[in-house]
Amino acid sequence: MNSRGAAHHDGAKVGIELAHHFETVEQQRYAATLGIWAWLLTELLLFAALFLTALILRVTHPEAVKLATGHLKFWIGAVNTVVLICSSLTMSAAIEFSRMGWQRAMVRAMLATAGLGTLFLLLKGYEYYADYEEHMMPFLSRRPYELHESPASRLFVNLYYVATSLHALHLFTGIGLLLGMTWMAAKAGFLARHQNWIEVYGLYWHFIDLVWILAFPILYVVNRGA
Amino acid sequence: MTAGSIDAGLSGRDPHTPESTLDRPRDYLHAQSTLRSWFLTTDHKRIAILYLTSITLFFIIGAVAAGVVRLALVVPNGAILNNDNYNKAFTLHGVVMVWFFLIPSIPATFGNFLIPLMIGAKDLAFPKLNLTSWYIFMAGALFTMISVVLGGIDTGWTFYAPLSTAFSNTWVLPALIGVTIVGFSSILTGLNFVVTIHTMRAPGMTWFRLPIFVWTHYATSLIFLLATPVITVALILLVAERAFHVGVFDPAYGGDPVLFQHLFWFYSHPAVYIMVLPGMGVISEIVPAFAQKKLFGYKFVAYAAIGLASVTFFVWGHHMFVNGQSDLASLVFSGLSFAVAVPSAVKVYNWTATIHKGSLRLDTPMLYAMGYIGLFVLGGLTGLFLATLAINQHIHATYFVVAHFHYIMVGGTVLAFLGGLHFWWPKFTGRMYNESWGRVSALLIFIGFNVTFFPQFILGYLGMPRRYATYPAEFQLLNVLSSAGATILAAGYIFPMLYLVYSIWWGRRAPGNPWQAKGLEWETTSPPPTLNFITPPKVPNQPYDYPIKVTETGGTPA
Amino acid sequence: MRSPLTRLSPGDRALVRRRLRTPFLTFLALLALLAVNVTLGASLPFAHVWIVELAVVGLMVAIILLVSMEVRKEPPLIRLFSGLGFFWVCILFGMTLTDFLAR
Amino acid sequence: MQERSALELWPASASSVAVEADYLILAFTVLTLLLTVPVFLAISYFAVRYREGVDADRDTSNQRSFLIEISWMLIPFLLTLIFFVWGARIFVESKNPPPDAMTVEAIGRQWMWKYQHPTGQSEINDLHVPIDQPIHIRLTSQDVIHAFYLPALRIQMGVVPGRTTDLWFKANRTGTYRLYCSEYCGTDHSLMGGNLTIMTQGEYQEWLTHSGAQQSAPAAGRALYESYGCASCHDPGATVKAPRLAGLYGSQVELEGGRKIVADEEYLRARILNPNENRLAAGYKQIMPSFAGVIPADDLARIVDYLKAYHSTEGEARP
Repeated sequence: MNSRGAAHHDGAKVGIELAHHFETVEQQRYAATLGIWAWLLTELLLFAALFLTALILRVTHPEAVKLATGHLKFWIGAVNTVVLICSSLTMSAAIEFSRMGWQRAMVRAMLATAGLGTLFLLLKGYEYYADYEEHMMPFLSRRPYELHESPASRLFVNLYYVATSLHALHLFTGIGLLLGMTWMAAKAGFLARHQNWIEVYGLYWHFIDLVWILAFPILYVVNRGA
Repeated sequence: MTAGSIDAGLSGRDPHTPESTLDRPRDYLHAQSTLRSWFLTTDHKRIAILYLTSITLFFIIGAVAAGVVRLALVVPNGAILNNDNYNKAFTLHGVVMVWFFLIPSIPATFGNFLIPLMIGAKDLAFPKLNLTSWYIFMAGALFTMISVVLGGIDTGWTFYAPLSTAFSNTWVLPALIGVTIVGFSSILTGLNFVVTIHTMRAPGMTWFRLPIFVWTHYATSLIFLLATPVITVALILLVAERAFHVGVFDPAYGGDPVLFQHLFWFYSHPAVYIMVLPGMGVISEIVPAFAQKKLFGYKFVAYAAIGLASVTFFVWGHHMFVNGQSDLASLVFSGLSFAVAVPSAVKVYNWTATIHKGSLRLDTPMLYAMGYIGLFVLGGLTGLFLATLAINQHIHATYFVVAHFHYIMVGGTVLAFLGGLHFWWPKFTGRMYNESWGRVSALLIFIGFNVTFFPQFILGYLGMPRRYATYPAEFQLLNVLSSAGATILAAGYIFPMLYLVYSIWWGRRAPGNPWQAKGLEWETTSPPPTLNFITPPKVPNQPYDYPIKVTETGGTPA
Repeated sequence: MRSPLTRLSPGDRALVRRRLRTPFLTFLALLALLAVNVTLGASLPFAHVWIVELAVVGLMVAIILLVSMEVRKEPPLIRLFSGLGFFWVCILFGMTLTDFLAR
Repeated sequence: MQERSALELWPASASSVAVEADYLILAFTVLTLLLTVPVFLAISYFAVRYREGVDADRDTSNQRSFLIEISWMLIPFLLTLIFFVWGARIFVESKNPPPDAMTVEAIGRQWMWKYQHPTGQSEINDLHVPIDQPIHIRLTSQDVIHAFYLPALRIQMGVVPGRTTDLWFKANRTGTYRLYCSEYCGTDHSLMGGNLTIMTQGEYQEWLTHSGAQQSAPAAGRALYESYGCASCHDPGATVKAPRLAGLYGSQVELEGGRKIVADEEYLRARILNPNENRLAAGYKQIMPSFAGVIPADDLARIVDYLKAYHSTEGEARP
């Protein structure tokens, strides 16, 4: 562990406090890592079911899906992907700082990550607003639907809303957890007791990122067509 | 049988005095006594008791609904219950029994209680998460019960679209939300088990020294993790479609309701093994203990558990042979379904071989186990009938299916649950139940079950469709017979509830190992202390190392 | 805003560079691959471009898993878990497609 | 309908496929017994022979487990595979209707069946078909998923909204058999059935040209009347306060505001399509939904015909 931090870097002690039911710290750390991977396994299958639905819609209604994809906000989606890739970088940095014991740098990196996550949600919200303005919300019974001549396009648009809002919900929960953890992590001695929380949380954040990396092409890109 | 043949752990102490002594921590039941200490506990054993209480409640609700259904079917013309109420009754029975009893039954109670004990750990890897999953379970149950209180649902437990999304006028939404929530409880329990089994085994507890119970729970947990999220999405899509018209299955716009069935059965077929595998684990513990003999073919039985959990993901389409899936899919799913026969046969024949040349005691748990083997074999093979395409075209969605899955779920899971409950009851409560009552109830349940469900095989082959509130008069005799069996079955369920509860206060004190069984859970006291073991266990032995008896009477080890 | 790096000692600066090199290179690689996909998606240069797009996505996912999530440094069991899900996704997709592609 | 005994143990079969399916299940049952009875007997025998305290040879040292394991893993599996192949063969045949098949269109809706014969005649719930002639039924649904089930032919097929599914058979025995909806479809699922009548070619032609469609018209009208939900409000005993319709045709109706009108055919038609357009019948609330665009013209004509013939005595006596 590095303890030669500059004046404003605290170079805190890094480690894990042993919980009562574990025998060793290694066992506890391993259990936490395996646990989050098991959770991510579940999350993968969760989103896979949505992606499968997208694929089946593409197989059964190729033209309608192409038509609907043409009305999605491709560029907002692309910018949002950049935002999430940036947030992955700051999260990776937070993990590295936590390993080095640089608590304040870590806290800043975590705040930056939460900020980028919020930016993503804001852009997503704006995208929904733009969809609304363009009459691309077929489920609003009082509002005409732009592509009403292609009934099957509703299905893909609906799936787009379910998939993106489920992802947004994950991100929203993630930001909440991250801010809560940042608040705790700003206190002295956090890294000595719970350094691996940062690592475990980092895996979750990267995974949300990974899901969007998959969702962006599946929803916005591969079905584009002339 | 010589008492106290277990050497390790606590054998120096008198197992008949479980009251706390000076040098010994109090058992988990008496460690604290406030209500708060129960509802905020992170002790896996107490959480298991919370689950046991709640699933017993749901079992009673489901069983009452079943009673109502059987009562209504005594007459063919629906004179007892009108169509609407009949449909609500069988839906309530299905929803409660599947989601709130069968799926959590053995894993959430016995698994929670026993896995740490069996592998020599102090607790599950994530005790707070464990408590959280109970609260999630109760939250899901609350939502579902709201829909029941408001007037019930009539979609069947399968919630097929578009009936559930657009056509049913009942309280479908709260139930859908409730079932979605309950899925997360399963996922977290499975996650906890997987991590615990991987990381918390005592020194010397290698994978091939694990009891089969732990193997089957590992396999079950994998299904929880891999299958549950898919139905979560399917149900979320249903909720979105019903509540907000954000639908993808709606045929009015070209959506395909068969896609919902794919997502539904991708989970719900493996869910059958969520119900069956833990039961197999229970039987694999009971049979060697009451035959006082090493489990035959241990490695095969262990691998069969993982095999079943894997094969089960390839066969879900056999629920949809006549639902409009492609013929190619039907052929593929049918063929693969036959592969399930391999690991199932491994289990059954190995249990039988374990009994061979054993030294048998026909106590209550063993009676349940023997009943289980018989009924599971019948249920499993009739499953192959249903997997045969040409037969399925006739008996799909008839009472044959109803009989088949009740043989698996009641004959399998419920019998294993009751057998396990009696087997580990002394460990859970520190008390012995009345053995004669136990044997009588086991017999009643076995007889009642067969009288109830065997006629339904015939009804199905005669062509009586399931979920019928009214039916042609020629089916009445067999239906009356089935309903009569249900009353016997009901009596068989009521007795254990009475004498087991009675034993909690007035039963004989149980020794640490009343059955001379092997396994770490028997090496601690009954009931165990809060952190399970007084001295950290070590495992120098192979699993099921029952004494080898060469000849003669139930004698001493060779 | 002053760069916080300027306030660090040379040794710390080197340390930060060393520790953050991998995340930063990953970041650049992901951006580059995304740029490829966005270009392909916006210009649609040839038929069946989706095959290339999905291949690029596969590469991005692999980079995140192996590098960002450090699967390459983990013990075999965790590697197994990180891959297991994808195998099950294949079962889900493959078996469902036996229906939808053969109707 | 044939007389049926109170207890049947084997269902009637009306095609060669049905007979073969019966052989298949019988053979499978025999195999099941071969595989299970030894297990039951062995468990029972061992339970007695090796009870604790009984003298017995308990030497297990020469049990060779590996070979036994492999054999009981594979032998039952391979035996059951025979049935997979056999079942799959019948299945594939049953999926490919011969080119000379007669096509009947069938529509399922909550909770009735409607068929259209190739010659244009249509019928409700009950289906009449000729013997020795491949019949190809093209199925579709107007609302939820149903399934068309003909137990005497050992065959059923799901009926999916938005799609067409197919089923074919060639009956070889005349008679009247049951047909059902076998996919749960809501409240009156168990009432969604009727009779399948298999007739000789001559009888079928006779039925088509003469009695057929007309004879069953009132029954068909009644089925539609129930299926569109009219009965649940307008029949005696309904909980909703709605006018009784028995004997309505030709009578005088008092409208809100005191005006009187004779309930003729035009009035019935207009009330169904747009119940609240003109004036309500006096003393009733505006609760009935409009059926314009919901009821096709032929169904509407059937219901109006039924209402014209609906007199209080005979109407209520009908099932």
